[in-house]
Amino acid sequence: MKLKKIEDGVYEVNIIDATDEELHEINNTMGLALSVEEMKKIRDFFREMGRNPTDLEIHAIAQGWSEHCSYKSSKPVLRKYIFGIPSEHTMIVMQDDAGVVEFDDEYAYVFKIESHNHPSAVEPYGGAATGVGGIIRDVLNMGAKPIALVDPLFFGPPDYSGKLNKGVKHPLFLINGVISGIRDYGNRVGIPTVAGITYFHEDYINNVLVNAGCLGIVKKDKIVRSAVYSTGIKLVMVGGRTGRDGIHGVNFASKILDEKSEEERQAVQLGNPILKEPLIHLVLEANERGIIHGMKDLGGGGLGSVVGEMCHAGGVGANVYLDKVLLKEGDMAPWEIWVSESQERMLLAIEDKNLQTLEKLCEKWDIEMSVIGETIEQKNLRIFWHGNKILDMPLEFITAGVEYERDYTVRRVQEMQEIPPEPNYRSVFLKLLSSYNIASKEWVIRQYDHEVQGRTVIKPMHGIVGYESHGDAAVLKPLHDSWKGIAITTVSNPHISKLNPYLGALYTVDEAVRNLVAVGAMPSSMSDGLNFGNPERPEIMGEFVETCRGLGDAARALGIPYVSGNVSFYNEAFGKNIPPTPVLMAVGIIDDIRNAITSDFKKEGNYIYTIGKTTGEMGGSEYYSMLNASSTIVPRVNVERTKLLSKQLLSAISKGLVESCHDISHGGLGVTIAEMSIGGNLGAEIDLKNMEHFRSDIKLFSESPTRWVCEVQPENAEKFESHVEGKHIGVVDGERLKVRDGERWLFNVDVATMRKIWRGSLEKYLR
Amino acid sequence: MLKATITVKLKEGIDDPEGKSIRRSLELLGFDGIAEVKVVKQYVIYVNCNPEEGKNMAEEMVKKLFVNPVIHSYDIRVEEI
Amino acid sequence: MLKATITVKLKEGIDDPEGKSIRRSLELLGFDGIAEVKVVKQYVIYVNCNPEEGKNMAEEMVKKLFVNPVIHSYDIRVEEI
Amino acid sequence: MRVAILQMEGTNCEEESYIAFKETGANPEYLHINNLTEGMLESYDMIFIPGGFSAGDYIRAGAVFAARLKAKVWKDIVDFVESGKPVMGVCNGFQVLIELGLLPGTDGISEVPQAALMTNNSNRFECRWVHLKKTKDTMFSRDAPNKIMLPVAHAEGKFFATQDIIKKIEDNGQVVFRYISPDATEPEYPWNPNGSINDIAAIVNSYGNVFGIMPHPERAYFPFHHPDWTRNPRDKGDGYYIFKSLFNQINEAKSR
Ligand SMILES: Nc1ncnc2c1ncn2[C@@H]1O[C@H](COP(=O)(O)OP(=O)(O)O)[C@@H](O)[C@H]1O
Ligand SMILES: [Mg+2]
Repeated sequence: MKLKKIEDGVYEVNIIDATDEELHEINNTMGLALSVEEMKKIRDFFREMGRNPTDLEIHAIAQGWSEHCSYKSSKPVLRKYIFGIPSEHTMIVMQDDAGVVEFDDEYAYVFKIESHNHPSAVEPYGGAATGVGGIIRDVLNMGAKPIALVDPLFFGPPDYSGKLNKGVKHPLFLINGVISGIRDYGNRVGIPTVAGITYFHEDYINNVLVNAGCLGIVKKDKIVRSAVYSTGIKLVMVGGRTGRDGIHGVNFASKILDEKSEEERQAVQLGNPILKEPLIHLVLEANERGIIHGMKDLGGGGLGSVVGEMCHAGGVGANVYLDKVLLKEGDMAPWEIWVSESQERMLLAIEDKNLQTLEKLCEKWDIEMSVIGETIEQKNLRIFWHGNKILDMPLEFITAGVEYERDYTVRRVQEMQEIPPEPNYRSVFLKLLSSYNIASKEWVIRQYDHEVQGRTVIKPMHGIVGYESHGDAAVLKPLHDSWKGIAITTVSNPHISKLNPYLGALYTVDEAVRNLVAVGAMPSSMSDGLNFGNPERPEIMGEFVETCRGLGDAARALGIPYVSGNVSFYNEAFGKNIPPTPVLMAVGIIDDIRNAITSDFKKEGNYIYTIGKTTGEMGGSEYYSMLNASSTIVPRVNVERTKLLSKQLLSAISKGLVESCHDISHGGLGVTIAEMSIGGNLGAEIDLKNMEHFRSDIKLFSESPTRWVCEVQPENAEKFESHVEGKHIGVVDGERLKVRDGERWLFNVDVATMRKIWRGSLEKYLR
Repeated sequence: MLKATITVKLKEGIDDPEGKSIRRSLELLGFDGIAEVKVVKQYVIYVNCNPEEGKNMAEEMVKKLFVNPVIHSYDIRVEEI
Repeated sequence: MLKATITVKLKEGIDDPEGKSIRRSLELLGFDGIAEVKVVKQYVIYVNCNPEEGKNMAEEMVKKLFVNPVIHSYDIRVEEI
Repeated sequence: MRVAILQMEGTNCEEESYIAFKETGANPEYLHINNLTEGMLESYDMIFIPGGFSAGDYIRAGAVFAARLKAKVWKDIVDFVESGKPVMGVCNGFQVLIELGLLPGTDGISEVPQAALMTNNSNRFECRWVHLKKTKDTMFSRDAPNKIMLPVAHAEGKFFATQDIIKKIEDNGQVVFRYISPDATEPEYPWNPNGSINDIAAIVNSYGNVFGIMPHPERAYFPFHHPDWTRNPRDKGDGYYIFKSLFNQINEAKSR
């Protein structure tokens, strides 16, 4: 690699004369993570300019073109399926860092989900914490007050005893690290963590997935865009200082994990919630005063992507004086400053006349700020260092990036389903209750403050205090003087997506709807977190395409738009890829939170109904995986049914006809009823006779979609039945759960025993 | 009885928010001239075994529970008591 | 430059839940024969002043911030570096 | 009734607390420690220290907040307490009052802490609801029913002191609320969520005007704050009565 020193820390890189091999060498030495084709494109560009670039210029381009910043592999697919689902209420969709949707006349809600997988695999505590920190900034930079967090997590089994690849940490270490990272960050900044997923499977031993979502609320007239629309506006950095930590995070996220990843220490940070907490106050106060022209957080790609994207979006250029950036360590090179992803930083666009107000606020909250540049007419980015211009390029070239139509293949599966011998119902049922993906997640949930801010009116755990069981969605009351509520849930079904990505995606959207409807909320919008393996492998790209097609089909038919999202590729390690893991953060609206309902049984004598049709597609079910029985036939969602039944059920709930409701998911009807019993500390007598004709184990443990269990008072039964197509299957009764199919008794278990087994399974693993 | 002391700290170059925050607090309390604050944790484990086993055991513990080699450096001291 | 190391631990006889919880985790990981686990914290402060001042400063810090005498015992070590 | 809600980086329950005071009829104001100067506190009728993680709780919950208050306005705080005006700390605020030596205050204000709120026995942050029994009528509890429910959300809430101090606290009748089990028997975990000695959840100083409570009354102000509101309808959240007691008391004192 041929370099010419221009001054301390700045070099000219000879790229215009470079051979293809030399391009390869430049790419590796500089850690750019670009392809040879992309390197050639850069060479061509500078050949046309008739000069060589500085190292800073090359780093800036690499940053802008990384998968993480440019979505180069996913954009064409997302555009085809995910973007542009029409909805009346959306305000900002897939443009800025988070989606914005109308809440009421005066307010909008803002949310997004994002992944922080690679950093969490290398350093679980810091990776998870900074994941939370980053997603909070995405919501904050729209001008919104963050009011809720969610954390879908995917680990290897906690009791894994097999071999681990070099550098891979034991699931238990990762589990405790990740959960404490989220806990310590979320609790300290004072934003409640109200929902999440804790999923265990051997598929995630080499690649943990740590997704985090945040939701905020903002007055419509205070929404801030991630753009600067005029010239002469000052660019101001506030919050943390810039350091060598987090250099090359985005390139790192677009790389395959290997043994050496442990050494990529620079991509590791711990996060500083006690800087973030006052930063949130500062930004919201400045916004309240109306002095923020535009704003964006410094996340993946650092200052480089932020300045570029903000100016490009608003159609202006910028002069940036890199020596004005406040540093953690004095001897950083300009390119390091430009790409550093140090945490807790925001870039604000402020008019001159408002700088003083901002200074005052910074003083009050004890936060550092520095004016680092201003916007200019010419649509170029220019960077100065000690008075010398060391970068000058059209913004278009840096930020527009590249796109690929990657090759893909769609796997065809032979449909087959084994019929295992009929089980001992009691023991199978209890074993299911203790299986890791069904057992109580209370030990995670209670380590998170899910009530701070006083808005959480339906908590993640439902039921009599001290006896609670799982709910389907949390409900927040965002405004003090309005009864209107927001329901939040997160869903993912990799066990189904792995067998059939398209149907898995339909199922996942269906489950999001089920969960929201179960608390009485009308589904409003979703954020999609797409976690996949290496997109350069056609079969993985095929999984991605099929998943997006499914997510798109379902959401379009239901009229629920995706307003934000995130793609995490390259979840591959040691030749193993994760199964397709689309995660949805879904938001519903409930007009009056006083009509919300919970999942716990309320009163003896009440009737129990199932809503929806049970089918015998057992592929991906917890029951089959427990028995080690094979099936490739996964549940098939009929979206029209989803639409119809959720409408019926919502109308019954809003009329106060339903005492409790829980959707049927992992573990099937048996587990759903068990959870309702556990939370209400009440048994039930169930007869499966009236259900569809299947063997009893299918009736009990099938995970077919679009189903709920409802508890209804006898005096409301007739009215309820006039609203909803439901089947009466039993009554709430006594202290035991008694299940039969016609004349034949299947099992009879005491509620306390169920609770003990369900709670006991994960507790010992979580510190 | 053996006493194994495992000392764990952040590696050079890893930004330490806890240390920084404590430093800031000390400054606000009027302490001047502080160049840096670092926080170190020690796990003191009393265990019934011989020194040789103890040393190995502590190494194992470090690997499995106490240390992430990406960010931490550590030190083990074993003594008979 | 001075390096002041302030070591803070729970007094004898005071329950250490963190130590207990670590012990449980270690047992879960298959480590046997553990009699007790204790957790000790050290604050290492680098400060520009002479040893005499440094010692006083550290004492002050302990009093103002690092220690609650009801539950903690402490120890200060100052060295020039 | 002017209430100063103290803030610093990491306090994060101030908004709920503000709403609770406001709804009760008081005039709350945020007062950031960076803007706090000598002589400022005097004009308020009450000081409130909200929950959260002041300075990250990095050294010990509440330690930094207390040290900074002591450095900045210690004399004002002492005068405030001695004038008989109420001071209340919730969760992190309770920890601050302990670290300041204002609580337990068995013999007035103490130079060094007399007690500690230490790491929960479970060694976990615990966000859960607990049952409390009122054991003393004070200006902070007078209008509360004998049994209430409030949420806790802390990792360091185990009330601890030497036996002498505990004995004094008990002899002086300074315990205001104790954790109890749902059937009103002695609570085991999780009903005593942290292992507090004598199940102490809230205490008052010997003068009766400084109050610290680990559970959060401001998060139980409205009926729908309660986790079981879909099954147990209420007029008010249980935390309401604490704010109400204060408000009535101060207004009565003023009109006298
Ligand atoms: N990591 C987590 N963080 C917060 N809440 C969680 C987490 N894992 C699970 N939960 C909560 O536990 C409950 C049950 O989760 P799950 O079994 O995935 O729900 P579902 O019944 O919808 O399948 C939900 O309320 C969920 O939000
Ligand atoms: Mg559900």
